[in-house]
Amino acid sequence: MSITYLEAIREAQAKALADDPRVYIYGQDVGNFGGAFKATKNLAKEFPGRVIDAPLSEDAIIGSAIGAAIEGMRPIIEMQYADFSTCGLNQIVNHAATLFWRTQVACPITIRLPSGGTAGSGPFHSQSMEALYATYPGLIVMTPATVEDVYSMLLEAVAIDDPVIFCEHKYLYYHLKAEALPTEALPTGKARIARPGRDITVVAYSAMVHEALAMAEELATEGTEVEVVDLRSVKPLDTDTVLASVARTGRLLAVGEAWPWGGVTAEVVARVACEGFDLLDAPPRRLNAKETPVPFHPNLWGTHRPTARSIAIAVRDILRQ
Amino acid sequence: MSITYLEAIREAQAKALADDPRVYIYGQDVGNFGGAFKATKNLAKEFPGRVIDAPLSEDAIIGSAIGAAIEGMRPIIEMQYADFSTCGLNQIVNHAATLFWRTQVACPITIRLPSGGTAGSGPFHSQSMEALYATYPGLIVMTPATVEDVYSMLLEAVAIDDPVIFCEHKYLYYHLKAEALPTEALPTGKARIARPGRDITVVAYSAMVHEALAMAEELATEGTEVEVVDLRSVKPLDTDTVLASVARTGRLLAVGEAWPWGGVTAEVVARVACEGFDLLDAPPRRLNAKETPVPFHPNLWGTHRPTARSIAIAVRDILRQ
Amino acid sequence: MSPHKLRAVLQALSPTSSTKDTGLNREKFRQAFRWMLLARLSEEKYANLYRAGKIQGGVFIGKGQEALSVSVGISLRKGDIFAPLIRDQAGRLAFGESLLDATRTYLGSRLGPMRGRDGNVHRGRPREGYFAMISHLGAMIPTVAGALLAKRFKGEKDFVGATCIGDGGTSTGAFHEGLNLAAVEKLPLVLVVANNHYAYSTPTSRQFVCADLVEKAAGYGVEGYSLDGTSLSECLEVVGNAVERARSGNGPQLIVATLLRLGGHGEHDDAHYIDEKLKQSEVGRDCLKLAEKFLLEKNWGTKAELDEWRADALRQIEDAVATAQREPHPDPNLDDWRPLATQHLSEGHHCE
Amino acid sequence: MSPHKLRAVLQALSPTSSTKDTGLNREKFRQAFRWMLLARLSEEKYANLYRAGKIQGGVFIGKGQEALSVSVGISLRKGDIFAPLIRDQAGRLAFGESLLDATRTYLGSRLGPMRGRDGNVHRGRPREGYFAMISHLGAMIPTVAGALLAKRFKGEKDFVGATCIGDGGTSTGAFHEGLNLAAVEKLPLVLVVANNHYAYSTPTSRQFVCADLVEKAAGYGVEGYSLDGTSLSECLEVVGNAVERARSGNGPQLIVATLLRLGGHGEHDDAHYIDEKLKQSEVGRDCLKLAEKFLLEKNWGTKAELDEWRADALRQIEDAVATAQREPHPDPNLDDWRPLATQHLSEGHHCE
Ligand SMILES: Cc1ncc(C[n+]2csc(CCOP(=O)(O)OP(=O)(O)O)c2C)c(N)n1
Ligand SMILES: Cc1ncc(C[n+]2csc(CCOP(=O)(O)OP(=O)(O)O)c2C)c(N)n1
Ligand SMILES: [Mg+2]
Ligand SMILES: [Mg+2]
Repeated sequence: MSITYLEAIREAQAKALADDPRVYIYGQDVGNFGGAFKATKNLAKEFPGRVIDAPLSEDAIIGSAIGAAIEGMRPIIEMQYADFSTCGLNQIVNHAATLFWRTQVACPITIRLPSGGTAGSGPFHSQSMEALYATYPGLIVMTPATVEDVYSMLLEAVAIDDPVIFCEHKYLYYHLKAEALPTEALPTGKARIARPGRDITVVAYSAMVHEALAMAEELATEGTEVEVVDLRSVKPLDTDTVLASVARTGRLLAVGEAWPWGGVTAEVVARVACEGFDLLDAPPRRLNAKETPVPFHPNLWGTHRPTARSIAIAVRDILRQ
Repeated sequence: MSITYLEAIREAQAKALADDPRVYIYGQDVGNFGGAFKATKNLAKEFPGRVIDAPLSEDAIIGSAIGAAIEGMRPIIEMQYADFSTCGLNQIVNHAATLFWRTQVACPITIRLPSGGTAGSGPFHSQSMEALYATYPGLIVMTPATVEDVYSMLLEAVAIDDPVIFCEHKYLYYHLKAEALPTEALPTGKARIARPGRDITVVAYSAMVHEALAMAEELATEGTEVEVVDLRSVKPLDTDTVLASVARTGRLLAVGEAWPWGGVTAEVVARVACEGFDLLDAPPRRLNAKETPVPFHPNLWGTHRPTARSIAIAVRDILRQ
Repeated sequence: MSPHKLRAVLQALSPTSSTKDTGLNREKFRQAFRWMLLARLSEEKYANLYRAGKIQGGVFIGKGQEALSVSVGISLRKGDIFAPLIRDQAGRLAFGESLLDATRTYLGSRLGPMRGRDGNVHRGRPREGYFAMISHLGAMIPTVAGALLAKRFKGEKDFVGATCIGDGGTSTGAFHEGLNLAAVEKLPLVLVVANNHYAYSTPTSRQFVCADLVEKAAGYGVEGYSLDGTSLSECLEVVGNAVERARSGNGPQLIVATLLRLGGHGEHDDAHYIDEKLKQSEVGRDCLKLAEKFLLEKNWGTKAELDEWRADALRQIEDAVATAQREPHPDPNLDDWRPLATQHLSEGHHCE
Repeated sequence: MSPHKLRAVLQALSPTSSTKDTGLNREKFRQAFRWMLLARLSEEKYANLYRAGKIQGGVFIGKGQEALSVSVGISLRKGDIFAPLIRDQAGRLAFGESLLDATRTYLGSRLGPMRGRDGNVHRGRPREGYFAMISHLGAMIPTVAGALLAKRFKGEKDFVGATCIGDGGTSTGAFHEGLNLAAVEKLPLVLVVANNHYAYSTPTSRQFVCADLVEKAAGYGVEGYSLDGTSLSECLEVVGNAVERARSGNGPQLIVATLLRLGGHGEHDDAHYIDEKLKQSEVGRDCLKLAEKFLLEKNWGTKAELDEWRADALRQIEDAVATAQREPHPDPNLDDWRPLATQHLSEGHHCE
C-alpha cells in the first residue's frame, strides 16, 4: 500500500470526522464533488450532512466557522486555493485571531490552504501565504512537508483549541508518497531534522524541504554533509532546534518559496543572528522566490522559486567562505 | 507659523490636487466632512467634484481606484483606519500589485493608511500593516516619521507610477509639528540618519523614530552616542544606509511597533546579518510590540509597544556585550 | 397605536395574533420602555464621563435607536444568539447584559468582561450567546450564521440569532455574503438594519440607491420588513414577529427600520452635517419621548411610575459607576500577553 | 423571432426601435454568429491541444455561453471598457481581441500580451479598454466602475463599461460592493450574469435562494433584465438595449441570462455532476445550434455560407496556432523580474 500527501489529507479528515462529532467540513465544492483537488473525496457520502458545499463567499465561510467554533464546533474550512483566502482574510486575522485574547473564548477552527506553486498555475493559484498569517498573534501556522506530517498535523490542527492555518502544498499532493500513515508524531511546534549533516544547516519548510533534500543528496556525492531542518510549523517556529543545528554546523541557509521581503527566511535568519550570533562561522544566507508575482509559464516558474539547483549554488557559496 | 503632521498631509493633498488634474481623493467621509481625522479638511470645497465620499466598501473603493488608474487617473484613497484595509486587501495585493508586471500597464494609486497605535484605540484601530504590504512584490510602502517627510513623500507617492501604501502614523498627527513645509526631500528609497552617533545603530521608522530619538537624547546624557536611522520607506528598504551605519557603530537594534513575527525588524536584521555580518561587533537585536492584539486600555497599550524606555533598556543591554 | 406603517415586503405576515407574545402587550411595552430608559440614561452618563476625560477611547451611543434595539434584545431568550453593534445599549441590556459589565468596560476596570483588552462597544460574553463585535462592519453577520449552523448541528431546537447593522454597513461585502449564506442554509437569522440616514457623516444618497433597503430582501430570497424605528410599539411588533418567524423555520428575516441618529457618530462629533429637514421630520422624533407619550396616553403607566423608573435607573447607573470607579485598572505586569488558548504554543519575544 | 421572453424587471424598456442599432438585424446577427463560431471552434482547438498536453495550466471554455458573451462584445465600441471573465472567448473576439493574442497566451508564446507571465483567460490589453481579469471573482466589477468614473472625470462622453460574472460570482462581497458603488455613482456599467446553473460543481441551490438573480436589481436601485441565454436574438436585443440605456445615462444595468454550462468547469472536469434533467431541458440547448437554425430558417444565411464561415474560422485558427507554435517561449534570463513600473525602485534579492 502507498498513500499520497493528498490522500493523507483526506484520511486525516475522515478520521477527524469519525472521531469527533464536533467536526464538520465547509468549503466550495467539498461536498459530493470531493473538492477541487479531491481532498474530501467521498467524505460527504461517508459523513452525511457534515461535509457541506459553501457559496462563493470566503469572508462568510470563515466568519461562519468562527461563530460555529464559539458554539463548540470544530470546523475544517477548505479554501479552494490559498490565494482566495485574501477574500476571507479580515475574518481570519481580525476575528478568529483576536477572539481568545479578547474574550477568553477559544476559536478552534482549521483553515486548509492549498498553497504554493505548481507549473502553469500563475499569479493567483500559487501563493505561499504562511508569513502573512504568522505575523498575526493568535494564529498557528502549519507547513507540513511530508505525508506523515500532513496527516498527523492536520489531526492535531483540529484538536488544538486555536485557529490553525494549515498550509498544505499543492506540489506535494501527488508527488509525495509514503508506505503508511503514521501512528505517532512530533508535537506541534517542534522542528525535525530531515537529514543530519555537519557542514551547514539548511532550514526549509513545505515543498522546499524536498528541494533541500535533493540538493543535500547531490552535495553528499561531493563529500559535503548538509543538515536539513524541516520547520513543520512556521508559527510557533522552533528556534531551539534551528539554533542547535547551527551550533553543530556553524553555517545557515534559510530557504523559502515565498517572496523575498520578510517572511519565514527573514524570521529564521533574524532569530539565529540575534540569539545564536556566536554560533555562526560565516554570514547566514536566505534564498527566496523572485520579487515578482508567481509566473504562469513553467519556464519562468521554474526559475522563480528556489530549486535543488539554486539551493546547491547558494550552499557551495557559503561553504567557500 | 507651525504645521502639524496631519496638516502636512492635508497640504500635500491640496498641492497634488492643484498641480495635477488626474488626482482625486476617494474614501469614507473625506468629502464635506473632511475625513475622520480631518486630513481632507476643506478640500471638497476647494476642489469641487474631486474629493468624494465613498460607500462603506473598502474592496470596491480600492478596486475602483485601480480601474481609474488604468484610465490614467491618480487616485488618492483614504482608508478610514489602516485596519480596515483588510477588507480591501484582495484588490491591493492581487490586483494593484500585479497589474504592471502582468500587463505592463502602470497602476499609480496612493492608499493612505492611518496607522499605528494611540491610547484607547484597541485591536481594530491601531494596527501597523506595513510589513503585510511590503511582502507583496509590486507595492511601495512608505512610513514617514516627520512632518517634512509626510508632506514630500505623499507628493512623491502620488507622482510615482506604482501603487504606494502610505502608512501615516496617527500618533504623530497632532504630536508632531514643524516650522514650515519642506521644499526639497530625499528621494524615495533613501533612509535618513535622524541622529548621528558612533556607539550603536538603532533602525526605526514611523512613530518609533521619535521613541528612538528620545531614548538617544537620554542616553547621550550618559555619554552613549546612538545613531538613529529613519527608514522612511520600508519598501524599498535602504539597506545601504543601514549597512553604512552599522559599519560605523558595529551594533544594531531594529525597532518596530508591529508584531514580533516577521516584519520590518526581521527584514532589517536579516539583511544586516547576511550582507554585513562582519560589521557586527555584537549580536543584533530587535524590539517589537508584544505578541497580542493591540490592547485597548492605555495601561496595557503603553507596555505593548516599544517606548523610549524599553528601547533604552535594550540598547544598554547590547552595549554591555 | 400610531399609524400602522408595517409593511411586509416579500410575504404577507400571518396576522399578529394577540395570544402569541410577539406583538404589543402592556407588560412587554413597559419592560421595553424601562430598558430604553436605562440605556438612554446610562449612555448619557458615559457621554458625560467622556467629556470629563474619564473614559479612554470613544463613546458611541444609541440615542434615538433604543426602541429598535430594545425590541431585538427583548424578543430573544436564553439559548438565542445576539451580536449587537455600536448603537445597541438598549438591546444589550434587554438581552441580559449587566449594567456593570457595560460600565466596567467604559471605565477601564480590570474586572470587566474584556479586562481592558478591548473597550466600549466591543464587549460581549460569547459563551452566553452575547457576541463581542469586531469593528469591521458586517463581520458579525456570517459569524452569527455560523453559530446558528452549529446549533443545528448540535440538534438544538427553536433557537434564533439576531444581529444589527447600520445603513452604511449594508454596503459591505460581509453583509452580502453573510446574509446570502444564511439564506442558502435557511438559518433563523434576524438581521436588523437601522437606517439612521448617516454612516458617520455620509448620507444615504452616497450609500445606496434603492428607495428602501428592504428591497434587498427579495434578492436574497428572504422575508423583509420595513418599519418606523421611532415607534416602540411598531418595533416590538415587527421585530417580535420576525424573531418568531425565524424561530419557526421561515429562514432569515431582514428588518429595515427608518429613524435618525440623534447626535454625532460618536461623542467627539458635533453632527453639524445632519440635515435640518430630517431633524424636523417624522424620522427625527425621539423614540423614547414617543414611547413615554404612548405609555401615558394608553394608561399603561403613570407619571409617578415613570419618575420612579427614572430614579431607579439613575440609582443603578450611579451604583455601577461607583463600583467600576473603585476597581483596579489592568496592570501590564499581570497580563500574560499570550494570544493563544493553547498557552504553551504562544510565542515569546525573540531577539530581545 | 422565438417567443419573446424579454422581461424588463424594474423599468419598462423603451420599445426597441428598429432604427436604433440595438435590436435584431440581419447583419449584426450574422456577424455575431461568426464570432460565436470562431469562439467555439478555437476553444475546441485549445481543448484538444490541452488533451494532447500542449498547454500548460487549465483550459476553461465558454461552450453554451457564446450567444450571451458575443452580445456583450458586439454591443460595445471603441472607447468602451470590457472586462471579460472565463467564459468570454466570443465576447473577447467580438470586442476586438485578435485570435492570435488568445492563441499565443494558451500556447505560451513569449509574444502574447501576457508574455508568459500570466495565462489563458487572464489575458487582456488594459490600455485598449480590454481588462485582464484577476482570478478572484467579482474583482473586475469595481475595477470597471472606477474606469468609468475616470472617463467621467476626463470629460469623455457616451462611454459604457461591461463585465461578466457567473452565478457563483454573485455571492462574492466584491459583486455587492462593486455594483452598489456603480449605482451610487450612477455609472454606465453593464453587469452581465451568466447563470449557467453551476459554480464549478456547486448547484445554484447552494448558491442563492431568490428565484431569479435579477431580483437583486431592485435592492441596488438598478435596472435589471432576465433573459434566455441560449437565444442569440434575445441576447443581442437585451444586451444591446441595456448597453444603450447605460450609454444614455440610465445608470448600471444588471442582466441575468439563464443557460447551462455545456461541459466541465474546465477541460480537466468531466462534469458528471450536471443534472441530466437540466441538460434535457430548454436551458440545456446549444446556443450555437439554435442560432444556426434561426439563421437558416430566416434565410439570413445559406448552408453554403455557413460552411464557408466554418472553413474560414478553422483556417484562422490553424494559422494562429501554427504561428504561435513557432514562436519562442519566455526565457527566464530575458525577463527583468521587476514588479514595478518605476524600475529603479524594484528591490533586488537580498541576502543571496
Ligand atoms: C469595514 C469598515 N470600514 C470602515 C469602518 C469605520 N466606521 C465605523 S462606524 C462607520 C459608519 C457606520 O455607519 P452605519 O453602518 O450607518 O452605522 P451607524 O454609525 O449609523 O449606526 C464607519 C465608516 C468600519 N468600522 N468598518
Ligand atoms: C473569490 C474566489 N473564490 C474562489 C474561486 C475559485 N473558482 C474559480 S471559478 C469558480 C466557480 C465559478 O462559478 P461561476 O461564478 O458560476 O462561474 P462559471 O464557472 O459557472 O462560469 C470558483 C469557485 C475564485 N476564482 N475566486
Ligand atoms: Mg447609519
Ligand atoms: Mg456558474
